[in-house]
Amino acid sequence: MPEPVVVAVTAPLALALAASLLGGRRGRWPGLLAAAAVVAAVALLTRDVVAHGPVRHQVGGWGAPLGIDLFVDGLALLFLWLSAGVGAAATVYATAYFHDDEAAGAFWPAWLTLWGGLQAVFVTADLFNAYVGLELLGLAAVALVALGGGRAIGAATRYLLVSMLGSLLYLLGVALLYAAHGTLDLSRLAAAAGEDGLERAALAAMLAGLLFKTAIVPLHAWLPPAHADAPGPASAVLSALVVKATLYLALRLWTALPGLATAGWLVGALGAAAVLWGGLHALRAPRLKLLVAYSTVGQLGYVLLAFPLLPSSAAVAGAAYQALAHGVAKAALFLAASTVLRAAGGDRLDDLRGLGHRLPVTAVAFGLAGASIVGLPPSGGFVAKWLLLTAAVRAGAWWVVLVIALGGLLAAAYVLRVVGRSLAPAHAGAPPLKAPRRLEWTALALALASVALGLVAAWPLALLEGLAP
Amino acid sequence: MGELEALDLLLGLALVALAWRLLAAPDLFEGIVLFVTFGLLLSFAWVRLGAPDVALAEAAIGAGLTGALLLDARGAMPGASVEGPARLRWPVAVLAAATGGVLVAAVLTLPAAPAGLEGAVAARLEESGVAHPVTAVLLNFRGYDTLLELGVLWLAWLAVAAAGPRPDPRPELRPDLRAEAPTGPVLAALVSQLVPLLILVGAYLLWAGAHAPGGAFQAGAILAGGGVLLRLSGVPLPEAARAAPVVGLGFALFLGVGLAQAAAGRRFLELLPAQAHDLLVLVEVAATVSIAAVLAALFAGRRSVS
Amino acid sequence: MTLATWYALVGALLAALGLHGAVVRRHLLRKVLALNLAASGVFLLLVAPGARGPTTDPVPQAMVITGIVVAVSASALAIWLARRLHAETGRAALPDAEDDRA
Amino acid sequence: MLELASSLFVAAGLVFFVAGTAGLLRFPDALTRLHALTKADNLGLGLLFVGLALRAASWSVAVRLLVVWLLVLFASTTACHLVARAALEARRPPRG
Repeated sequence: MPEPVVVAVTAPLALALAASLLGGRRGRWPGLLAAAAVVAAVALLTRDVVAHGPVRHQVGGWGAPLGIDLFVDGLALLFLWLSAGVGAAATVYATAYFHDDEAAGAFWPAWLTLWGGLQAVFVTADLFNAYVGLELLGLAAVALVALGGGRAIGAATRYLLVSMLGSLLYLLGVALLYAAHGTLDLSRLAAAAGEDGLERAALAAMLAGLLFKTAIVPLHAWLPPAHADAPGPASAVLSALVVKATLYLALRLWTALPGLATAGWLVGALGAAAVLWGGLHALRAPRLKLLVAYSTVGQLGYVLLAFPLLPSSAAVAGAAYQALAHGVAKAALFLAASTVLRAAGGDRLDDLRGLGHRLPVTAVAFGLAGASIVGLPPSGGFVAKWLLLTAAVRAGAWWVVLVIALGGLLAAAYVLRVVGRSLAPAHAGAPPLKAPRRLEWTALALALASVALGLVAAWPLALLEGLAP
Repeated sequence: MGELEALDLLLGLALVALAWRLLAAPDLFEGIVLFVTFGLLLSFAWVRLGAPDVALAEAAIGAGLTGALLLDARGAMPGASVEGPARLRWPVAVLAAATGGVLVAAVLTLPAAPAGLEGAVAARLEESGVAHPVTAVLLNFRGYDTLLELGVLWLAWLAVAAAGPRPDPRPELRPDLRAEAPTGPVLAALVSQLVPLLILVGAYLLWAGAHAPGGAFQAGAILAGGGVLLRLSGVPLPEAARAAPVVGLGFALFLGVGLAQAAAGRRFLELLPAQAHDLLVLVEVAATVSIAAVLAALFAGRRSVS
Repeated sequence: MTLATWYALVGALLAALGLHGAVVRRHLLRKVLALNLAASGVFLLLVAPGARGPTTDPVPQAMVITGIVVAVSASALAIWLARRLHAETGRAALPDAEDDRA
Repeated sequence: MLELASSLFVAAGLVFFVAGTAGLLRFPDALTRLHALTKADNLGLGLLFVGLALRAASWSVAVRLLVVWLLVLFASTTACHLVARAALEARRPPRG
């Protein structure tokens, strides 16, 4: 049997090929198989890591620096679980979402390739391999956005151009690091790298590229239309997972290479701007999916707020847990919003009145996941923000505390915009809505998971604490 | 590598000047033609740097196919070559100048001694199954990158060909087809002579890749060039979507070979030295076919857009 | 100056020029052109420093071949999207702000 | 001796290239420009190849140079034909 770390990457890729050959809606069978394989592989991988510590797999048997190594520790596992969980839910959701063969035939191979690329980024220890993984993931993501057709074509184009630009900046840094140290393996670079000008330039270019691809203010304008106009399950994985791949790499680079430690406040300031800007725009968004997409811009900002506080372990934990909690909650929100869009034929906020009676399961899912986004106890979002607050207070960074508080208020306000309308009585004569049960319950399951992440936080955090380098 | 000569100075300056000019050219057509010229000069720079494999890939893919795709697209987007006022011109110029300055400074601080992996590659070249270092890195030492890259290529086909709308059945409504003047007998005659030759060159490059510059990507690109030529001279190619079984072949086979090793208790993509050569030849042949099919289909596939 | 340093410098300039063009140019095909230029610059920066020794380092050469294939894949997708956008809207550039569309 | 002959051929080839380029820049329309260009392409390149072949280390290199020249000849002839066709097409009033 191939090792679990290999299966976690290759199963979705192999099944993407199968889905492409089967074509049409039949692609859902390889999709479900991939979901089972990924979840099982990540579970086995977790067992290995808990038992023996971080896993290193030398692809081709060559070993770094000549070959490419895969490396999985607690931090990688956290992101792998995010990808496995949200990916499996999105897969189940998609089996009921696409009616027609044409959209489904394009969706399944692209989504499974995206999933494989995502896993490849989470497990790689090689900076150039990460670039290829990011490209695989990025092109697949663009293909998914373009599936929306019409307005989504412009969004997909913008997304692709930004993605190419970000990748090139990243590769620029990789080139400089390789020229100086002759290796692409992150742990070897960490051992070799100093803090001279070349390293700073390389890191700055890589981080700029990665943050660009993560839609950080002021380089965020591409995200809301791309995420909002993509088809339902694609929106969920784009917002919950795809932006996390670049964020994960940024976090890894920052903790491994010391070159930019003094510039953390700059990244933190961008994060603060994102929290406030994303929140304000979510307050004004006219459509539900657009609101949820703006919320992503703000929530990603929280992760950046941790950068000036690194490398304290509370800050690492806070950043990682925020990425995890946001991913699960945001996927639930997007799935719920897409169910509304599907059932009601539109998602203008003004038309959401009475949603609580007309689509109760979906409305509950939206409320629960929204609570996690706001950071209400006992949700996963609460734990993440609590960890970030702790790290900020310990470091005496009061401005971070202030931004987290303001961001929470903004999030509460925009979630209430939706929940308040849902609870209001429906317009007279508004027709009852119907949605396939699988759509409604998948969103609810994710929403429950986002709350549960607060209750069982000790376990993933132990994984992170015990294993962080 | 060799000494810096006046030729290199001229070549470098010409590259920068061409880049400047092609971005500033008011006419998009001129810009694209200059881009192809740029690619050819860049291939020359690759040769000067002792990287003939890259030179081949650049000439065939970078300059040739990308240029052909751009020209084709320009023809199909009539009346849209107007360039509006540049946005954020000065802030971005300052930022780009700063980036350039930092990069130049970083390059100048690089130590004179090489820090690369040539030694490591040479030391284990024999175990790799091929005798040409670049091919050994591409297919074996860093074969995992190449596997994912074949995935990227396959995905590009998937996005363009499979997800695209069906072609408009009325050719008179399709400006891209109408714009194509009949090209006459001379081109057809040349193409009929050239395509067999291109197939021969492609096969040679594929074979040579094991011990000399060349390999699957260059060979595939040359074959795809043959496909593009056929298309341009009016020979109908099968529609992009029909290429489905072929385009994924390289990706699927490489993945399968890698997983078979893992299933046999070795690491992913770990080839036994005794079998490495044969397996890599198999992978290369499949990859060449796929690369040629995808690149040609990316070109032919655009017909289904308008 | 050595061959390696010279071509690395050329690469740095090309990268900066290309990145600038990719942002300020409006026409989508021009953006693709500019991104390809920038990619060429980055590729030179990868390979040229490997030419400091007596032979050229094969590892970055392989990486650049990978990069060239990735670049043509991404460009083909971008060009296709540009054509679709043009077919649907008659425009070859993206509108400025799409922030608050209903 | 061979060295000198080779240099002479290359120099003669360059003269054609310079003349061809000047013609390309100065001549008024597409057809006359083509006329200038093809001189550089065919004859200039041919002289260049003869010069280089005289310096070639072996017969096989010389033969390969010849093959390259022939290929360029065929390709440039065709390209020239296509450009001329397009130029004529553009000059003629549009049909129908």
